[in-house]
Amino acid sequence: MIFGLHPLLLVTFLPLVGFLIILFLKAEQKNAIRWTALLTSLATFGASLAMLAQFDPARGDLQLVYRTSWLRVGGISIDFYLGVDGLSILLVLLTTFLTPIAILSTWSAVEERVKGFMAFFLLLETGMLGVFLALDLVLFYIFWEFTLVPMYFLIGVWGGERRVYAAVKFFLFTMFGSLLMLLAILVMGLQAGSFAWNDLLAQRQLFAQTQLWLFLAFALAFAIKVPMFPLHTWLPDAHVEAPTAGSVILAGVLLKMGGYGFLRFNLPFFPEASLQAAPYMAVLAVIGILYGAAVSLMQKDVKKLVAYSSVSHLGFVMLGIFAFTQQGLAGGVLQMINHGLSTGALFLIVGMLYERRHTREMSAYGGIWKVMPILGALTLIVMLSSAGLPGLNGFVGEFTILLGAFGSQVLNSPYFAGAATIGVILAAVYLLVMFERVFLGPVRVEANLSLKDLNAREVITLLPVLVLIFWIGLYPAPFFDLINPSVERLVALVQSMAVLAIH
Amino acid sequence: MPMSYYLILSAAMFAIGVLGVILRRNPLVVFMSLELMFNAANLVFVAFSAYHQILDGDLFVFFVMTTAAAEVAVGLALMVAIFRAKHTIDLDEMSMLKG
Amino acid sequence: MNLSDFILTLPILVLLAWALLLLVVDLWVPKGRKGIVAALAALGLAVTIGVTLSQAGNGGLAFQNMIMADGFAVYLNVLYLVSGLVVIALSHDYLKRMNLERGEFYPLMFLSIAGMMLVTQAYNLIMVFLALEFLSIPLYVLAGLARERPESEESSLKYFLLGTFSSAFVLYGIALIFGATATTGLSEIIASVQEGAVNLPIFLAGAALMLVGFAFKLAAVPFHEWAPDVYQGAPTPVASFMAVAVKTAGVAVLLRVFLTAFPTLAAEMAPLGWGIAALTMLVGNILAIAQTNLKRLLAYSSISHGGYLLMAFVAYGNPQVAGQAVAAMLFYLLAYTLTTFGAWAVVISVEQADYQGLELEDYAGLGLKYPWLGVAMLVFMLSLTGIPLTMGFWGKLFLFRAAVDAGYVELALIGLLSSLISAYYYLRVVVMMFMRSGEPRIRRDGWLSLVAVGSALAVVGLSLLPNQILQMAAQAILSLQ
Amino acid sequence: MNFETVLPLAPWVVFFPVLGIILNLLFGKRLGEKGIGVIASLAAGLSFGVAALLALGLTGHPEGGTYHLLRWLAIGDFTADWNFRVDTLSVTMMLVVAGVGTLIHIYSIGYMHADVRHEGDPARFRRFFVFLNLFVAAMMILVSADNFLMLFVGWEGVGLCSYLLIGFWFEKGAGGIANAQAAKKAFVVNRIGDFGLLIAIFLIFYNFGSLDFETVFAQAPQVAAVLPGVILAITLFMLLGVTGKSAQLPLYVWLPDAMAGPTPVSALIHAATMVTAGVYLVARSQALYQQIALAQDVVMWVGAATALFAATIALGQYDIKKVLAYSTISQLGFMVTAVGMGAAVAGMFHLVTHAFFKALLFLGAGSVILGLEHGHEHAAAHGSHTEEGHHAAFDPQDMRNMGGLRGKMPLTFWVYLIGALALAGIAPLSGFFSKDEILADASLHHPAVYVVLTAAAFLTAFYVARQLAMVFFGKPRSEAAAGAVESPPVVTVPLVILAVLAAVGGLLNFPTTHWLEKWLEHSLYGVQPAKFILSVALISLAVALAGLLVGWLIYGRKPLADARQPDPLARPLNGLFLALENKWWVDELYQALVVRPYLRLAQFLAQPVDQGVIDGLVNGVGNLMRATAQSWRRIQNGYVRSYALTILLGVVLVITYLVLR
Amino acid sequence: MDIGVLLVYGILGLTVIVSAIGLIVSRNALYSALFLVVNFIAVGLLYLALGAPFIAFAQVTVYAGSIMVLFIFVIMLLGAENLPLTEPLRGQRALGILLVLIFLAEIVLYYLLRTTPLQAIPIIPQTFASPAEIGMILFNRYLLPFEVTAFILLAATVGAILLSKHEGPTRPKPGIQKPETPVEG
Repeated sequence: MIFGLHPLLLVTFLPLVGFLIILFLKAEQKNAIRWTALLTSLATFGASLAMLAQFDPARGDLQLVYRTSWLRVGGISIDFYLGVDGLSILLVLLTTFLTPIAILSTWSAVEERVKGFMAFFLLLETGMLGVFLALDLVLFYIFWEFTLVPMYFLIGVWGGERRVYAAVKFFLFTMFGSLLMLLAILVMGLQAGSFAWNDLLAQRQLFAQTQLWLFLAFALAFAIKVPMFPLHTWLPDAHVEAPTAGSVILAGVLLKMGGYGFLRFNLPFFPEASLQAAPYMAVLAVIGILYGAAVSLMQKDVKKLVAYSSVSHLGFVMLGIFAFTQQGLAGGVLQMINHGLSTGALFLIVGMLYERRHTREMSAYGGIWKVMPILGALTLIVMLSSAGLPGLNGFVGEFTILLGAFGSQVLNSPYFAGAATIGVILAAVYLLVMFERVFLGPVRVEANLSLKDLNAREVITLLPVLVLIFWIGLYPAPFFDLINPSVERLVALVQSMAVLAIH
Repeated sequence: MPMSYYLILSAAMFAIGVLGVILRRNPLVVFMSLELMFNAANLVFVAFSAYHQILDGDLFVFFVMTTAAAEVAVGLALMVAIFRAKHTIDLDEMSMLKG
Repeated sequence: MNLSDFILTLPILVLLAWALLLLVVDLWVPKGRKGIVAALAALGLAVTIGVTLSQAGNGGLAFQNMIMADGFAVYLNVLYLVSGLVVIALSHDYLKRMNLERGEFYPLMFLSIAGMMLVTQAYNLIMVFLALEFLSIPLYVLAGLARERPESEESSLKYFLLGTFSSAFVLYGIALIFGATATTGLSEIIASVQEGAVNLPIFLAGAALMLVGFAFKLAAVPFHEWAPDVYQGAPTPVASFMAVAVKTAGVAVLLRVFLTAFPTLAAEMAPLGWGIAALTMLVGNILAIAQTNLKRLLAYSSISHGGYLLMAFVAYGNPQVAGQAVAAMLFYLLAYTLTTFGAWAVVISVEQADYQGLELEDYAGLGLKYPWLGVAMLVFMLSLTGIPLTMGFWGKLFLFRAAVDAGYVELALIGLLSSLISAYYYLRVVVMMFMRSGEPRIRRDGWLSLVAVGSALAVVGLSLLPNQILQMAAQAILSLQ
Repeated sequence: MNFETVLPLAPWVVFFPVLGIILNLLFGKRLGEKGIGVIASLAAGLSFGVAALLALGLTGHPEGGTYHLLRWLAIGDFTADWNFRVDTLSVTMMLVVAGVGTLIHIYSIGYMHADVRHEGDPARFRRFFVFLNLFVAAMMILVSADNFLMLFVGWEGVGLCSYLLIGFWFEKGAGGIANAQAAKKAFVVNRIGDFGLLIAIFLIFYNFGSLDFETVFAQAPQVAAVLPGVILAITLFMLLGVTGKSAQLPLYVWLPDAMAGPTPVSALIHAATMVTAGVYLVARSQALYQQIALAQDVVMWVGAATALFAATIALGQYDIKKVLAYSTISQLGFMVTAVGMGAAVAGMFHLVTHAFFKALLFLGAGSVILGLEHGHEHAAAHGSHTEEGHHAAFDPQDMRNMGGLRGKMPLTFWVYLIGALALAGIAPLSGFFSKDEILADASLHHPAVYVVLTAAAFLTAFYVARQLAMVFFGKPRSEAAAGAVESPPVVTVPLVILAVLAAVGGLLNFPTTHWLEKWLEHSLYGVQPAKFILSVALISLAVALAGLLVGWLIYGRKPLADARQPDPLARPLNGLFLALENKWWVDELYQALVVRPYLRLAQFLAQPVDQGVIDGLVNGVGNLMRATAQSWRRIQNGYVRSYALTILLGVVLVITYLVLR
Repeated sequence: MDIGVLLVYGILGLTVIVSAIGLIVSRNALYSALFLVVNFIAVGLLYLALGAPFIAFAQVTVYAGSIMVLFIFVIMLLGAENLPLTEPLRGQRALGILLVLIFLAEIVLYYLLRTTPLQAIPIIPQTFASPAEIGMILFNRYLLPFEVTAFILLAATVGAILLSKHEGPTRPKPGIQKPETPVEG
């Protein structure tokens, strides 16, 4: 209990308090609004740390469970049911961690309609936290679907040139997947007489016959969100048009909802179907890795490049998940965090450049390291983290994933991991090309000569991310300690099914 | 007479009424076709009333006639109003709203 | 005929009496002060609501089994009466603005509402037919209220002709049912079915033709084509009334007749309902994509919502599911009523005295300039799409739940996909309001704003406690089964 | 010294450089160049001190040990600790890295002082030393690793430093971008090698259940007996890593370009230490390689082929550093051959001596370049235009612009001469002994390799002679050369120290004492006692002298008259020389075979596939919906009769259903 | 059944059909109205045959009488406008006829094939459907419908007034001519 409130409730709904306060502020009080949003999100981060303190990492089960009946439909209860375990706790922390950073990044970038922006941002935070914490499937769906709205506005109102196109595409594309998921949720809930996660898990043999379809319905929703090749085309558009903070959250957190969904629902609920689908998912993941890397190399717009790099990076996550080994799964979870940090930071950096030059075309830059040494150095670190350089976070995730996938009995072939490892080379190619075009070489454009280096606020925005990048890279053990017990359970769960399937 | 005589006869009336609605451009004629359809239904009522030896069918017809009268009042008033506004009652002229 | 007959029909009687009162009073109220009539009308509806609610719990058949007073009727009657209240709020300023103030407006609306109440309570096919006519005839007139507008006249005539056309099918259907069962009383029909003294094929044909007629009232595809034209041409508050109340009445009569009298035909009706529901959802939503006129857009939207409702109707034959399905429909009707009236209130706010301001472009920048109105409209659009934290979400969830529960997963899938299509055009409205800049003009009117903001708050607020409403709906349908 | 007491010091070989980085980052700006240089050099020096202490500790406890620092990763059955392996092999590498590294740090204080001013950004002085310290740290992680994962961490870490330092002057080079591109090329090519190493690591984990050296090597014979194919795969994938890091065929192409980095970098990273990591890896993994003869043969032939191939290219280069770069590749080929043959001690021996003399040569070349830059600036300051034209076109690294520096820079000349002769393999300099050991081993077991290596040795001597002649003899061929002056002591003192080491380094494994062999046999697998074969030694000396002599005959006797005169070999060898000059067009070949196809593929995926097909499908669905809506709209034509018809259609359908039911 | 009765029924049926067809094919609305009257009368005769004299008379008086008079009155008022016979809607005529034929065919087929055979209509007693009996039922069982009908008529009346009443001074709308002569509904 924190202030007499359940910690998960506090974490989930604290942003709403800020939202309400902002509603009562005048639109002209921009700074008050900004500070409210920042402080609320920091308080939420604090609350999530308090949650972490109460979390017992040695246990792999759901903890800090909060459950209260909400409504009953035809004898089936829909509960307000929250809980956290090793699969979700890091994602919750990532969310509460990135939100204040994203808000801080808007300080001077968003000048118009600050009130609406911050209001939507805090709403979005609540939605995302709810997704990671909800254990009732209907409640999960509510949070899941609800996150679309604030993000839609963040892109559509505060976005770039083609923002409307991008926002609508984002909304419809992701909604398409989630609708099928809703159908699957209904089918399952009605069959099992409950929408609660653990009830469904306990009765999963009920879906043994239909599980392939159910798996596909869930998988579609999550694969779109991840996004997996070939369902990824909403992502570059959304990223390019979204405002910086939106991109940070989109890449940092929203995409993780897909990977998390696979872990939380697909794998435990439909183990046989998951095992059956694993090779196909792995093929898509590997294609995504290589394809994302290749396409990203050809982009002229930095943001688009980073967006396609997400396709590649999240391919690793999916490969790890569908390797069904502890290393793969744990690496997958960690890689989600890693991607959130490094890609989030890359978007912050792009935003900082954009704020100065109002273009994202790489040809407009070149030699920026010389005029902005601090930014250059920070970008270098982030870029290397994204490229998976040992000593930085990206490597830890990629290595464990590849290690896990390489000997996966489910995939039963080292070629998946082998091909994915080529992605490590290609990642170096596109990231170095990006770094070269923007930061290296001589300063070619007159306007770039007078660029000011980062100010203190911008450095403070990036610094926490960098600290984590180094922390995870240099000493990842504590993070894995949080993840491992839950992953162990998950693997045991799936493997018991696999054994059954063989016999 | 066999029941099917009435049924088929009424069906034919009904069908012709439908055809009138579909083909005629004069709303008055369309309206008359509608009355024809109502009558077809009435015939079924009366026939079945006799068939079952129950009066409810006949009463139904009575109410139908009354409501038909009400409809005629409204319908004709409407047509008159339209004619005064547009100086035509060509139904096909009434196709501004579409799409 | 005895006292209990009158007590059970008291709400209708009060309403009819009040309609007569209004007709008379209107003669004494000078042209500029029609507000008095409106207020009086509102009072009448409020009184009737009170009377209706006082009857909750005591019910039964009246007038020789002609009419049924039960929870189902109370629930829906309140919905009609509230709709009436809302329409008064919507039309008071509108009529003045459009120079349409007629003394007969409110009485006619009252009569139509009385028809709806009757159709909801009807327990004999004769009552069904008469009540349908009763609710329709005032609407034919109200649609043509703006006589100087050719569109209004056109919509009135179209509605009249097609309405009568569909009535003929209903009538023919009733005639066949009478022929098959030798009765028109709902309970007698089912009794004679159970006795086996029924010519089933003719019975079935009659039921199918009645379904066609009801589908017309619901504006279900392919019997829907009147709706967009009529909504567009009719004065906007009337259109909103039709979109909400007539559809509700259509659902009511459909449920009443089919659940009470034709439960044995469920197996045969299900494929028909399936097809109509699927077509309605798809066609309604797809055609809405192409609309730029807000009234038409909402019309197609309301068509598609009829489809969602029918989806649960398909499940009515499954006794395990029927209760849930109908409760879901009742819940949805409430959600739909709140949401749709809110949306129409916004449309009326933006509509100009010269009938301009109905195009999508006229909404450009609305949300930015008038945030309250914009956010309210946003809530309505989200609710119509079925995004969580709105009543629309729960409504759809319950409907889809019912369909899935009854085994119509494919239908639910079609429904979900058509929701996706609908998201596109609802989002277009949102895009216009918040993502394009423009100089929108609105009519500032307290009642309109009240309806818009109040509905929005209700749509969001009630969504947090859906349980209460759902239980209410579940209570309401106990007597139907 | 007691081994147990010094063992806990092991992590400090990494921590000292890291400390240097932190201090320089925090206070460097205030300390000025001197302070920065001192801190960084001190960090490397202390690291060397620790390595020396560890070495002393090992004398009494030569089997070594590991120091557990922390558990780095633990997931399921996979654990990876950060342990420091202290044994004779790793400490040898530490001594080389830190020793040569310290000298180069000190040298860099002087060199970079001049360089940052010449390139026009003095603020970058600090950055250089931070990178240099980072390199030492990463290299130490690499050589001290106790398992393949930590080795990989260091492996990539040094790659990063290489990238950073090659691109140190990222706005310079041809078109302003060539340096950055060279850096990128180095990183990417290394990544290709790392890909191999990663796969090897995965294979090791799944076949040995661990990545710890101890566990893996102990099981190697058993696994090899059961799964020889797996060991072959592991070793060959590892070889791919080696060819990347140690610049062997076919991945050597990055090293010549890497000369874009400042000269101390070339000396430290691209000659003495980092590039030898591959040799170290193979030496360390002898337990795996010696299980499979085929793997050994492949490694050996890759090395031998590289040795000869790179030596040929060195003949046709004009850039003083490029010559040295190809020479490095060639010498690395010798080492790889050695470790491939199983003569790991010989390979390590050559690694150490090569570190001395090649560092010396590079630093000497750096001194020459400094001299030339000084001369060039001097000339430019006096306003007299050189015949090379304007400032930008002048290349202070082009040997054609040099000549006659023997008199201008005497100290540099003498130390350079020592290094060059050591490289050529002239007794009794260090290079002679180490190379001879390799040749001797080859002559015993692999005569064909022996022939190839001897040919390479001849070419080595030949291009050494060519370089000496072009740089130091004859007359100055440019004003810059004419105005060159000797470098300051901070530059020359390390040169002298290295010269001494290069001269006497042969003592380390002198044929009679075999100190190094006795030292390393505790940590190397399957060490065979080396034999000194007099005939081989004499032949190799003769070959070296012959090479020098031929070189002198062609280049020394009649020096080039001016910078534009073509190479004397160009006419007689004609097309062949053109091929040499163009490095056998390998870069172009790779461009055509790998780079351009990949770019074309990527473009194909990005445009027609991604935007066209995939996104086109997505938008196509949307457009289809809109089109459907527009076409269906026409059904709603406004005619009430038409609506009635539609209703009728519905009714007919319903009745059809009833009839057909 | 003897031939005479059959003949009567045949002629009546034929009259019904022919007059109905006449209704929808007459170019002049007035003729249509007259055809309808004929049709109503013929149907009324059938009612009589079916033992429903009250309904039959109501049919003739209410329908064929009042309602049709109203029709004819309006036709006269509006001027029997002869609309062109061309069909502006492509396919409407063909499709309409086709669908109607299918509709009819299906219904007939359905009656004849799918339906449990219906017996012949029994002999109808004289007392059946006498006005007195109808009155009894009307005011007893059918009281509520009867009242509702009254309100329907009220609604229709009010509606008709509203539609045709000449309202007070309105804003003149450009482009739309206002009728000069008010017509009371």
